[in-house]
Parts: sequence; structure tokens; C-alpha cells
Amino acid sequence: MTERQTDIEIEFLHMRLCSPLVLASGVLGLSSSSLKRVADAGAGAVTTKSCGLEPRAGYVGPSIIPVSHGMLNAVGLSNPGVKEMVREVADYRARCRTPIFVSIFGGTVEEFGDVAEAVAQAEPDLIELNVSCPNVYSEFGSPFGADIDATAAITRRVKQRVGAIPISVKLTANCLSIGQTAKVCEQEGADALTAINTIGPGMLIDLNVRKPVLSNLCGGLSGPAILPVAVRAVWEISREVSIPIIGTGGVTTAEDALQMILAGATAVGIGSGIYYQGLEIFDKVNEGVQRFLQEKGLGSLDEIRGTAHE
Amino acid sequence: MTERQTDIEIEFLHMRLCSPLVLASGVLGLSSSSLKRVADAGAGAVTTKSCGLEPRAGYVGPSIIPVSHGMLNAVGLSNPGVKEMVREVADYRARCRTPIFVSIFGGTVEEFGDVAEAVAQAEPDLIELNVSCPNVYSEFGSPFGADIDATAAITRRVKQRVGAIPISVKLTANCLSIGQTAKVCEQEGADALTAINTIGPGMLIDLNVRKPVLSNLCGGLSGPAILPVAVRAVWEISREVSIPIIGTGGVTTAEDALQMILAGATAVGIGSGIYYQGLEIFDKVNEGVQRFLQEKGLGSLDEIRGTAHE
Amino acid sequence: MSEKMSTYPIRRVIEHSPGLKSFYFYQDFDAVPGQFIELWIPGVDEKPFSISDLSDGLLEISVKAVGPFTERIMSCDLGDYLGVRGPFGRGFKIVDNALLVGGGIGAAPLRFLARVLAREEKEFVFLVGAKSKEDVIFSRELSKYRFYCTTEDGSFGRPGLVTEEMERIMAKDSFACIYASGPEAMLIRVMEMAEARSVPFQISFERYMKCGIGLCGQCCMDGSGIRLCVDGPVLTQDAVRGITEIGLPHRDATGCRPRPT
Amino acid sequence: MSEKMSTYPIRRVIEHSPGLKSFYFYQDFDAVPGQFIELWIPGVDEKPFSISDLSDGLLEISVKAVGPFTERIMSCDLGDYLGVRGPFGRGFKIVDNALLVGGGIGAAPLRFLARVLAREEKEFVFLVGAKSKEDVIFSRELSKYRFYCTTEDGSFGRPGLVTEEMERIMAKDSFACIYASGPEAMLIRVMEMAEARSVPFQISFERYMKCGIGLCGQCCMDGSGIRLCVDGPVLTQDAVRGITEIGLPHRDATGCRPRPT
Ligand SMILES: Cc1cc2nc3c(=O)[nH]c(=O)nc-3n(C[C@H](O)[C@H](O)[C@H](O)COP(=O)(O)OP(=O)(O)OC[C@H]3O[C@@H](n4cnc5c(N)ncnc54)[C@H](O)[C@@H]3O)c2cc1C
Ligand SMILES: Cc1cc2nc3c(=O)[nH]c(=O)nc-3n(C[C@H](O)[C@H](O)[C@H](O)COP(=O)(O)OP(=O)(O)OC[C@H]3O[C@@H](n4cnc5c(N)ncnc54)[C@H](O)[C@@H]3O)c2cc1C
Ligand SMILES: Cc1cc2nc3c(=O)[nH]c(=O)nc-3n(C[C@H](O)[C@H](O)[C@H](O)COP(=O)(O)O)c2cc1C
Ligand SMILES: Cc1cc2nc3c(=O)[nH]c(=O)nc-3n(C[C@H](O)[C@H](O)[C@H](O)COP(=O)(O)O)c2cc1C
Ligand code: FES
Ligand code: FES
Repeated sequence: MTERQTDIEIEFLHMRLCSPLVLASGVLGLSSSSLKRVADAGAGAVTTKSCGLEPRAGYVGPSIIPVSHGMLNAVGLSNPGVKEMVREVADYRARCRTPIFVSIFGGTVEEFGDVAEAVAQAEPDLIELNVSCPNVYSEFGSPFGADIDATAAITRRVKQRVGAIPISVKLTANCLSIGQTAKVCEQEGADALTAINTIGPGMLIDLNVRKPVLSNLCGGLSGPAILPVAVRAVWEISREVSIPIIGTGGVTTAEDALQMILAGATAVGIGSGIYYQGLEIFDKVNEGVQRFLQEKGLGSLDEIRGTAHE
Repeated sequence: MTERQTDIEIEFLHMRLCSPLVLASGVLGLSSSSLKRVADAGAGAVTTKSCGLEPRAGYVGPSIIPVSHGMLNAVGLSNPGVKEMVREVADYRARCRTPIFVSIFGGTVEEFGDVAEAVAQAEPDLIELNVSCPNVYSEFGSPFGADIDATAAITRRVKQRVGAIPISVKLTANCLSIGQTAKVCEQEGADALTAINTIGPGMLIDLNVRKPVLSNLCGGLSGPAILPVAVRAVWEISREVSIPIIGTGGVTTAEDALQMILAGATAVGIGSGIYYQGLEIFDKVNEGVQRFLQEKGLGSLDEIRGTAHE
Repeated sequence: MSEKMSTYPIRRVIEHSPGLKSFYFYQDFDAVPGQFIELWIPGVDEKPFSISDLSDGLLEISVKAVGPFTERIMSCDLGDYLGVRGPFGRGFKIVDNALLVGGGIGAAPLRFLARVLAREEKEFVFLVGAKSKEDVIFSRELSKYRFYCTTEDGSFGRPGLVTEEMERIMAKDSFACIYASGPEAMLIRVMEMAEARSVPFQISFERYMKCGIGLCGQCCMDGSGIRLCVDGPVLTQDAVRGITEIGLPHRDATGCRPRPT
Repeated sequence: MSEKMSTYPIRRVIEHSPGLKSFYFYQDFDAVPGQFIELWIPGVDEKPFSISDLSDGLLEISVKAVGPFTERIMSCDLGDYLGVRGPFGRGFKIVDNALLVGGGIGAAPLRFLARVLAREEKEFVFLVGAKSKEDVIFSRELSKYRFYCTTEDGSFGRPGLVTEEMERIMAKDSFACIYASGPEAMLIRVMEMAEARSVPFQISFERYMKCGIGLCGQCCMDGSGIRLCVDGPVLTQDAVRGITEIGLPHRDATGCRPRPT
């Protein structure tokens, strides 16, 4: 574990995170050991893979493929189910003090509530509601995240059932107004917002076999390609709400992370960036952010958060 | 002008195009000379910049900036107005036989009809309805393209007013279902569809001055980053309609163009690709497509169009 | 760029025995022994396979039919296009005077290793164990080297387990490194013997994999949390030491580890 | 990658005369004389400017206040961050024994050219014409070279137009190339003289520009349709020959060309 630079610490809800960087859901988030390894690599918090009520194997391969400037994925919400996840979280807690956020999904408003309540037993530092997975259309229809009322209902219901555990709603940019959706989530009691999930979705077709490569035909686009869209989304959300935002999407460098913070993010999610930069991405981005603050003579990220709005 | 390869010729509506490649609207589309130059470079058809009733200067700079894997633009529908455009089209016609498509926009359904009628005087080979410009939000509200009913109304109205001139509706991926929108356009009489316009929008923030770089703050994302989203959009549309599709978005290579065709596109739009590959992009892609057909022993693109659906 | 999906036609198929075939593809990457690829049968699924040889751009993988995917690939034929992503992971480091121990289809990556060792004029002994004669691949080729084989049913080579043969050989000779690949029970025994004699080892492990590029978390090993697809599949004793799940049932596609009931 | 936007602090400002300043930035690209950059005043606008010098990473641009943007830049100060994208376009090709003819602020790209010509030990004569003494920039530096100046009001150098001086010089000497930059009326006269004497020319033109990277179509020249931002701003006689709009009012930001009413 590298020495933490105190100045890139942030206050997030009632936690102090040693770094603004948060492992995004779905990446290296299946097991306690994997999550601990990411925490040790320099993340300020880690998020689990989204889990539902029952174990799901997800789609057959290929389910994750690099394309020219990003990744396409349609893993089909594969996950070990909430019971197993609760065990992993407990195991993580016993071994690691870095805050852990548990991501959940459900097929109905009520199911979101059920999963959240089950997850609450593990006392995660935050429950993230994945209302925005674009890859299970045939099963669940278009993502809740595209429907502002459904998103509101899920937020409200989960909030009722998890008590004091903070919740963050993970928003999609594939909606009419991410700013308005964010505002409604805040009104319904969301403690934070995560934005964005993958965009598109996108498709890659192989020219020789003339078939889409992903077994699900299409998958969500993440990685460098989506950074500008994510920055814009965070900017729009931050204009509408005062709760903290985990700005996620396409971050691979300190400059990218700083754009998120200037747009109004409190923390910065990193997922696909691990493919592009390895697990060292956390240290590298932390150091780059630190260097930027030093060069500009700034004491902490608080001094620049959201300043691109001025 | 290079020798045309007959085998990449396509039938598009009632035209024969010497290449499936179409210059996308907004790129090098202001003047007859510029459009002719692109035709000479190997495009099968060219599309003008979108024009409205009156001249518009658009936004101040920066209005077009390259980002890591694409371009952001918010030119603010700058255009010389329909009267001037009609002159340019006439001038183009006098000098060049490559088909010309005129793109139009309007602030209301009626205005779309007015501009279309004015443009029809120039007898363009096709009128493209830009219902999907994402960059004039503050002025026009969210793009018509996100609203299926508005898109339908515009299509119907324009169809009534331009008589026999074919129309293509330019769709945005920033909507709930591009397939459904396409279907409605077909029902309302659209002769073709163009997909997609830029996505996002996206934002780039400068870290030193802590401000968004684009004068409009955000702008539509085009270029390589959006290819997978465009391919998926074409695929979805092609499942719903039988009218031809101009597959546009992120095409820079023959492989990209072929993905579009396998997904169901009849013609392939190229815009930002000109930045990445120069005007030679048309020749290069034509040659690459030709080579692919030869290697696979295929006579024409008809033999593979849409085959990724099988 | 080969981490992206590319499809190649099958250039050659060799049937070693029923349900045991090698497939060859011309492609454009370079790889070291121990690395693996993800193989896509269009419309079916994608699964990891070790590279069993790569020379002059001709890639060979050797597959044993054990389930739906590997059965399906047995019916793939010359000219069929299959998708290949890779090479992935860390392979074997070359050491002189080594003992190679392969169990069943686990011999595949060691065969590529042996070819490279021979090319670099390193000394080595190659042991292969299998259930039966039909499960022994490359025996003709390997007999050019110092090669010993065991089968459980005694139908080829010496009867018994490969680890018994290994015991005998290690009693006589000393080695600078043990390379191994095969069923996990065998690997555990190999590690015990290596540690007992303080011989360094490099062992190729298998876990359920999805992405192959270190993102999905499917192949992360309990304990240290290392990603087998990126930090492995070849692990040294240092890497193995941090792992607590060796010998346990593997996590399946859901991420669950089957628990004893 | 410098075609992307980067911001740099102003390192130095020189006031040549009121409304005529040079600004210096340390940046990380290389460029040739005749190329230009797009300059962004954050929150204001972005406009094209020729590079008037670039050495050891220190970029100089020289601006004359003629409207809102160029007025605004006069109030920019040391340490202010401005955005620079570039370098864009095709610059001048180096020719020995050349005549450089600059009109007003048009002297800016020629000043960079002169420095490069001198560095490469090429022969050249530099003529600058301006309205008045205050509009003459770099005269002290340029007097190291074979430098002649004209002003319309006679306040500096010879009274009259630079093209008159050019006529006199060309009557005496012969040149392998004429480089020119300045108001279009002047450029037309320069081209006439060059063609009359069959001297090749390389001339830097200006048109309304937006993207600078050959996409928006704003700077496309009627006739051949070439993009001035990519295929220019420096054009040879071959390139000029295909253009039909020289001397006409320029297209404005809407794309309209003001028509005589
Ligand atoms: C790094 C690595 C290298 C391998 N090299 C070879 C090789 O050279 N030759 C060879 O024949 N086999 C190899 N395998 C094993 C091969 O991947 C499995 O045999 C194959 O995936 C089985 O799929 P199935 O549908 O035929 O069988 P199933 O019935 O699905 O499973 C049979 C066995 O294979 C395992 N398996 C299934 N899917 C996967 C997966 N996605 N990733 C890993 N294991 C899986 C199962 O856990 C089970 O143990 C390798 C595996 C790994 C991880
Ligand atoms: C390739 C090139 C190199 C140039 N180099 C220099 C230089 O070295 N020094 C210098 O002082 N000026 C240079 N200019 C001109 C400079 O860009 C204009 O003076 C400036 O844009 C004027 O803006 P404004 O708002 O001050 O004036 P405005 O009142 O807006 O316009 C004044 C004049 O500048 C022209 N202009 C305005 N906007 C643009 C634009 N976006 N692109 C091109 N022309 C425009 C107008 O057409 C008009 O002729 C160059 C222009 C080009 C195209
Ligand atoms: C392989 C993969 C799996 C993902 N799985 C999930 C998931 O289970 N739940 C979720 O909310 N987001 C999931 N995401 C989305 C990411 O959390 C993140 O929002 C998105 O990838 C954009 O960030 P990035 O560009 O840093 O990856 C996944 C992304 C990837 C690449
Ligand atoms: C600079 C620029 C200007 C554009 N202007 C228009 C426009 O006026 N009308 C329109 O329908 N699309 C416009 N577009 C969108 C393109 O036509 C195209 O749909 C989009 O850029 C995706 O294709 P590409 O990746 O090939 O550029 C513009 C795109 C760019 C980059
Ligand atoms: S297979 Fe996905 S992390 Fe290893
Ligand atoms: S300024 Fe845009 S094409 Fe030249």
C-alpha cells in the first residue's frame, strides 16, 4: 500500500476517503479479495458488482470486448446473488477498512427494496442502485433509469427499507434529462448520485462471420470514448442537486478525474480505466491529482469542486 | 478524380451512386465548390450543411474541437439561410453530377415545411430533415428527434409540401427507441433514414481556466468514439423498416463502413472521418470496400447488406 | 490490438484421438508459452485455451471435449472462421535444466514451452500423465526430448500417476525449476514435492474466465485477489502463497463458489 | 495532439504601438512559418492568428486590434491563460533569393519566415508597407536584413504603397520567389507583378475560419473548393489559379458572401 497523500482526501457523505477515486461497479467487484486488492492499489472506496436476489450466470461469451476507443460489455448482470454478496462484504470488512459500496439491481421496485434490505445486513457504507443497466433489455425491458418516475419510485422504496444506510442512485445518460432525473432522486431521499453507467449501447460486427460479436448482440459502451458525455452529465446533475456525485465514465488520467471534479463531482469512479492503465491507475491518478493541486497552490479538492460552473 | 469501381455502386432510392459513401451534413457543406470537391474526392453523394429560413452566424468559437477519440461540436446551426443555399445547390448542379442532398432544420413543424418547400425549388436529390441537432437546446429546447410525435409530425408535414422529392429523416440515438422512431417516420412517408447525428452531448473542461472549452459549453460527440453506437442504431432501425438507411457515425475505415452495411445500411455517411483521414478517406474506404468484396468473391454490396441480422 | 476480437479461418485440424484435437490459425500476434487466448465460436460462446504452439504466425490450440463448448468445437472444420482474442496473461519464464510436468490436456502449454526450451538449447525433462493412451497428445513429437509418460490404466508408458514418476525422477536428478500444468489435485502434489525439495516452480492454473483482460473479476483468486487472467495463468510460489483457494471448488459463472453441503 | 485545445499562460507581452501587440507562450509543438494557430480567450471567442515567431518552444503571435476579439486581447496580461490549438495549415516552403512583401499586420508570418531564412543562410529582401509609422512592427529587428519600408503617410521609410516599392525593386533585381501576406488588394497587385515577370509566389491568404481543421467548410474557396485552413493559408500560383473568389468580399460567419446591392 502506498503512503496516502492527505491533501487528496475527500469528505464523502460522512466518510473521509483517502482518495476521491472509487472503483466502479461491475469491475473486479465479485469477491472480497479482489475488492481488497483494489483498495490496496489506492482506491478511496470500492463498489461491488451489482447483485440481485438470486445468483445469475449472465450471458455466454463474448460478454466484454475492447473496441477502438472503449469497451463494450453485456455480462447480463451475472452475480452471485445477495446472500453470497453479504458474505463477501463481511469478509471484506474483516480484512480492509476502505469503505465499501454495494451495488444492487432488481426487476421491480419491490425487488429493489428486497435486495436493498438484504444487503443492509452487511452494513455497507453505501448502497448503490443500478437502475441503469442497458444490457438486460429482453429480460427487464428498457432500463428504469430512462424512466424518471420508475427511478423515483425505486429511490423512495429503497430509502424506506434501508434506514440509515446512505444510498446513491446510478444514473444513465440515455434519458431525456439526466439533470431532472437527478433532481427527482434527491427529492426522494437519495444521499448521493453516481453518473454515468455505460452509454449506447453499442455493437461490433465481425466482417468475416457477419455477426455481432457480443453474445447479447449489443453492449454498453464504457472507457475513454465516453468521457466527454460523462463530464457533461456530471455538470448537468451538479447544476440541479446539492448531494455529492460520484462522477464515472471514461476516466483514465488525472486530467480526466479533475475534469469530473471541476464539473461538480465529489468522488470519481474508475472502471474500464483498469484495462487501459492496470491497477496502477489508482496510484497514478492520485499522484497526478496531488501534483495538480500542488502546482496550483491548492490545499484540497474542495477548493475547485464545481468551479467550472462559475 | 479516380476511376470508379463499378462494383461498389449502389442503388439508393431511384439513384445509382458510384460509391455508398455520402458526405454527412455539416461537414464541408456550405458552398457548391466545397461540395464538388468532396464529390470529386470519391463520395457517392454529398449533403449540404443544414440550412434554415434565415442566415445564422451560429455560436462564437470554439465551436469544434477534437477530443481524445472524437470531436465535439456546437456550431449552433450556423448557415447561410435557405435562399443562399438554393443558389449554391443550383451552382453545384451546373458543375457536378454527383447527387446532392440538402439538409434542413426548423424551429417548428411549420417552419420545417417552409424551409423544405423553399429548398425544393433547387430540386435536390433528397431533402434530409435534421430533427436531431443537440446543440441549440437553449433556443429550440430538446431536439425534436427525442420526441417521436414531433418527429412524425415534421415528417408528415414536409412530405406534404415537397411533393416528389425524396426525404430522409436524420435520427438521433438520444431517444428512447430509435427503432420505433424510425418505424413511425417510415409510416409518415419518409423515403429514407439517416442515422445517427452526434451523441451525448459531451463537454471538455480546461483545467487551467476551469471552464468548458466550447462556447456553447457542450457539443455533440462524433468521430470514432461513436461508431459502435451508430452501428447498433442502424441495426435496430433496419429491423423495423424497409426503407434505405444512410448509416452515419464514426466511420473512418472500410471495416467501419462494412459494419454499417452488414447492420443494414444502404449508404454510409462520413463526416468527422475527413479530419482523421483527410479527403482521401473517400478513395481509401471505397478501395477497402472493393477489396473486401473481391476477397470474399462478392459481386456487390447487395449481397451482404443486413446479413448480420441472419 | 489483438486484445480486440479478430476472426480467422481454421487452417488445419489434427485429431489426436476422439474428443482431442488441435486447431491451427494464421494470425498476427506473438506470444510466449503459458499465455492463452479467448476462442469464440460465433453464435455459441467464448472460452479460454492455452497456446500449444506458435511459430511463423501459425497458432495452435489443443482442445479436449469436456462439455458443450469443447464438444461443439470438435465439429469445427477447415475454413470455419473462429474468433481469437489474445494473447493474454503472463507465461513461463525460461529456465535451464527444468522438469516439465503435464497432466492430460494440461500438457498443451508445456508442449509450446518445450519447443521454445529446445530452440534455446535448454536442458529439460518432460513428464506427461494421462488417464489412458488416447489422452496423451504429442507423444511422438515429445519423444525427441527426454520424455516420460504415465497412464493411469497403463495403456501407454508407465502405469500410475505422473506425480509418482515425478517423485522417482526428482529422487535421482535435481532441477532448477518445475513447470507444471494439469488438474488442480495434481498441481497441489507437484507443489508439495517442489517445496519439499526447495525447487522453484512455475505452474499454470485454470479458473473460470470471462473477459481475459482483468476487468470482470471472475478469475480473481481468494486471498491475494490477483487476477489469474492478467497476473497468471502461470504463477510462481510467491504468487501462489497469497492464495487461499487452491484445491477448493472453483467459482462458477455467477461468481459463486460451490459450497460443501 | 496539439490540434486539441491547450491553455498556456502569457509569458511576455510587447506593445509595438497602441493596438498592436505581441504575445508569447511556452508550448509544446513545432511549426513552420506561414502556419497559424487558433487562439481562445476563455469565455470570449476563438480566432486564427499567424505565428510570428517560434523558437525554443516560445511561440509569438502579433495582433492588431480591429474588432471585438482583437480589442479584448489587448487587455490580456502576463500570466493570463489563453487557449492555443495548432499549428494548422501549410506554411511557406523555403527558397533562396526571395522577396518578402508584407502589408500591415500581414508582416507577422513573414517575420517568422525571415528568421528561418536567415538561420538557413538564404538571401532575401524584406519589404513592409503600412499606413503609418505606428503600424510598422519589427522594424528594428528587420533592419538587420535587407529591409525596406513604406508608409502611406510617409511617417516612416519611403512614402507610398509597398507595391510601388516592390515594382522598383523588381525592376532592378530578380528573385526566385515572392512571399507575400497582407490585405487582399495588395496581394492581387503582388500576384499581377509576379505573374508579369513569371516569378513563382507563395502567398498567405485570410478567410473567416471556425474549426481550423478542415471540417466546418467555412474557409473553402469558391472555384476549386480547397480549404484554406488545411490546404493554405499559404497558396502557390497553382493553387490560386483554381480560385474564383479572390478580391470578392469574404464569406461571413453564416457562410454568406455579402453581395453587392
Ligand atoms: C487459462 C486457461 C487455459 C486453458 N487451456 C485449455 C487448453 O489448452 N485446452 C483445453 O481443452 N482446455 C483448456 N482450458 C479449459 C477450457 O477453457 C474448458 O475446458 C472449457 O471452457 C470448457 O467449456 P465447455 O463448455 O466445453 O465445458 P463446461 O461443461 O462448461 O465446463 C467444463 C469445465 O471447464 C470449466 N470451464 C467452463 N467454462 C470456462 C471458462 N469460461 N473459463 C474457464 N474454465 C471454464 C468448467 O469450470 C468445468 O471445470 C483452459 C482454461 C483456462 C482458464
Ligand atoms: C490564417 C489567418 C492568419 C491571421 N493572422 C493574423 C495575425 O497574425 N495577426 C492579426 O492581428 N490578425 C490575424 N488574422 C486576422 C484575425 O483573425 C482577425 O483580425 C480577427 O479574427 C478579428 O476578430 P475581431 O473580433 O477582432 O474583429 P471583427 O470585427 O470580428 O472582424 C474584423 C475582420 O477580421 C475578420 N475575422 C473576424 N473573425 C474571423 C475569423 N474567425 N477568421 C478569420 N477572419 C476573421 C473579419 O472578416 C473582418 O475582416 C489572421 C486571420 C487568418 C485567417
Ligand atoms: C465489464 C463491466 C461491467 C459492468 N458492470 C456493472 C454493474 O454490474 N453495475 C453497474 O452499475 N455498472 C456496471 N458497469 C458500468 C461501470 O460501473 C461504469 O459506470 C461504466 O463502465 C463507465 O465507467 P468506465 O468508463 O470507467 O468504465 C460495468 C462496466 C463494465 C466495463
Ligand atoms: C462539425 C460538424 C457539424 C455538423 N453539422 C451538422 C448539421 O448541420 N446537420 C446535421 O444533420 N448534422 C450535422 N453534424 C452531424 C454529422 O452529420 C454526423 O451525423 C455526425 O457527425 C456523426 O458522423 P461522423 O462521426 O462521421 O462525423 C455535424 C457534425 C460535425 C462534426
Ligand atoms: S477473466 Fe475477467 S478478470 Fe480475469
Ligand atoms: S476553418 Fe473549418 S474548414 Fe477551414
